[in-house]
Amino acid sequence: MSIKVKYFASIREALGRSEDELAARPGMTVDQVWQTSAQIAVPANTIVSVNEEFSHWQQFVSDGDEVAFFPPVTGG
Amino acid sequence: MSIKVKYFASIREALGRSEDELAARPGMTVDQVWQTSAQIAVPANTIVSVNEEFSHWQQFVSDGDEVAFFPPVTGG
Amino acid sequence: MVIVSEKAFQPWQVLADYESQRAGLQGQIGASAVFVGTMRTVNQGRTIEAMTLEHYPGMTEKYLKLVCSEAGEKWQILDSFVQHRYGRILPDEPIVLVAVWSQHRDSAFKACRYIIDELKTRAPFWKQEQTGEGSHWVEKNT
Amino acid sequence: MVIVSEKAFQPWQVLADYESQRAGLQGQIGASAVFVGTMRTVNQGRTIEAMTLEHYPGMTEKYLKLVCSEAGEKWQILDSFVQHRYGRILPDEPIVLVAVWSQHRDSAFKACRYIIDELKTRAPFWKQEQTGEGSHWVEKNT
Repeated sequence: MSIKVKYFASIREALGRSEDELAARPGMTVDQVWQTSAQIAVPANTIVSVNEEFSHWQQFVSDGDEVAFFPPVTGG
Repeated sequence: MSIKVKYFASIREALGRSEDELAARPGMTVDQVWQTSAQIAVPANTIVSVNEEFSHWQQFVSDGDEVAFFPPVTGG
Repeated sequence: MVIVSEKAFQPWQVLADYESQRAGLQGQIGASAVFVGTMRTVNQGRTIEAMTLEHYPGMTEKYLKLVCSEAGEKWQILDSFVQHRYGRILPDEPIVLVAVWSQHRDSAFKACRYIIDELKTRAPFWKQEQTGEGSHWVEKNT
Repeated sequence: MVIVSEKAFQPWQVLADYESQRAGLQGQIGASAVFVGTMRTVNQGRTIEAMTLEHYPGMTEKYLKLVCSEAGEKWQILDSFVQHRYGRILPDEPIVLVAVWSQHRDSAFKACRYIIDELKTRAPFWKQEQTGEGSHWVEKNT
């Protein structure tokens, strides 16, 4: 079991990849997911989602979760 | 020279006609146009226009003017 | 542009045609706001079979144009279009179409809303509804 | 209904098709409010040649549906429709279409405005603009 990490738009470009796969640890937060997977400083205004819901950096994650990092949305 | 009087909607129906032609008198008001031409009590909420502009009962009218009487508008 | 016409119209077809014939706004339009008013079969508790819209030819067009130009003074818009029917109208048929094109959505929405709201109080149209019990004039706009 | 698609669409054709296939609202609709967002060639002073819209498949549809259902809780509406593109977009091409059908115009306008405003802050789309000097990500929505 693991955590799927997704990056979009300028964050995807900065990292040079769109996905990571991460071994889940008990009590792991979204912030720790970023530190473990992205391994660069968090770009200003980065938004996070867990399982396609807007979330926050202190949110705990579980096995099988999908965590995404992206800049403020600019659609419409 | 004369004044053209127009009636619309429920007022047209109440009078049984859609137009009158009236000899213009000096200093004649919209109110006097109604009294002379329609010859019934003014229906509640009647709106008046002079030359296709919203107007009022004390407005003076002149030769060649087109005066209209109608209920509140209900388009759209 | 303002059109007052007796024949039924299909608003989306009207807009497609109007936009395809319009020149000079290439690359400028960021927002289009459109309103369509349609005939319902129930109004104020009564079942309506048909409607007849009377109007004041000349004054109608004049006030529709005035309301559009007022919208253009109040908000930064690129173009506006109004089509309004008169005569006999059946359920589900469009009565009025208002469209506004602008750079940004706030002005498009506000100008479109302004035009339909003002039209409803200032453009000389009168609705007569036909029900199973005969005809009656609509006394107040909603 | 919510559609997220890569291919270009003609909003008036989409609405004509959607309405012609919809059943069950005969005689009920009195007001339709529609918004179309279109690609402009000038944005924040720069000339834009094309745009690429990235999105988060799955989450996008989820939030578009959520925003539409929120609009339906806040106002009395009969139906809503959203179509949004992703991928490469050229000037004057529609990016998003929002339509709301209701009995009365106030709820149609407010729900339509709510959906486009919320979509712009909560639906995960990102615009990258292409100019003569290369590409850049749009950092803030207007």
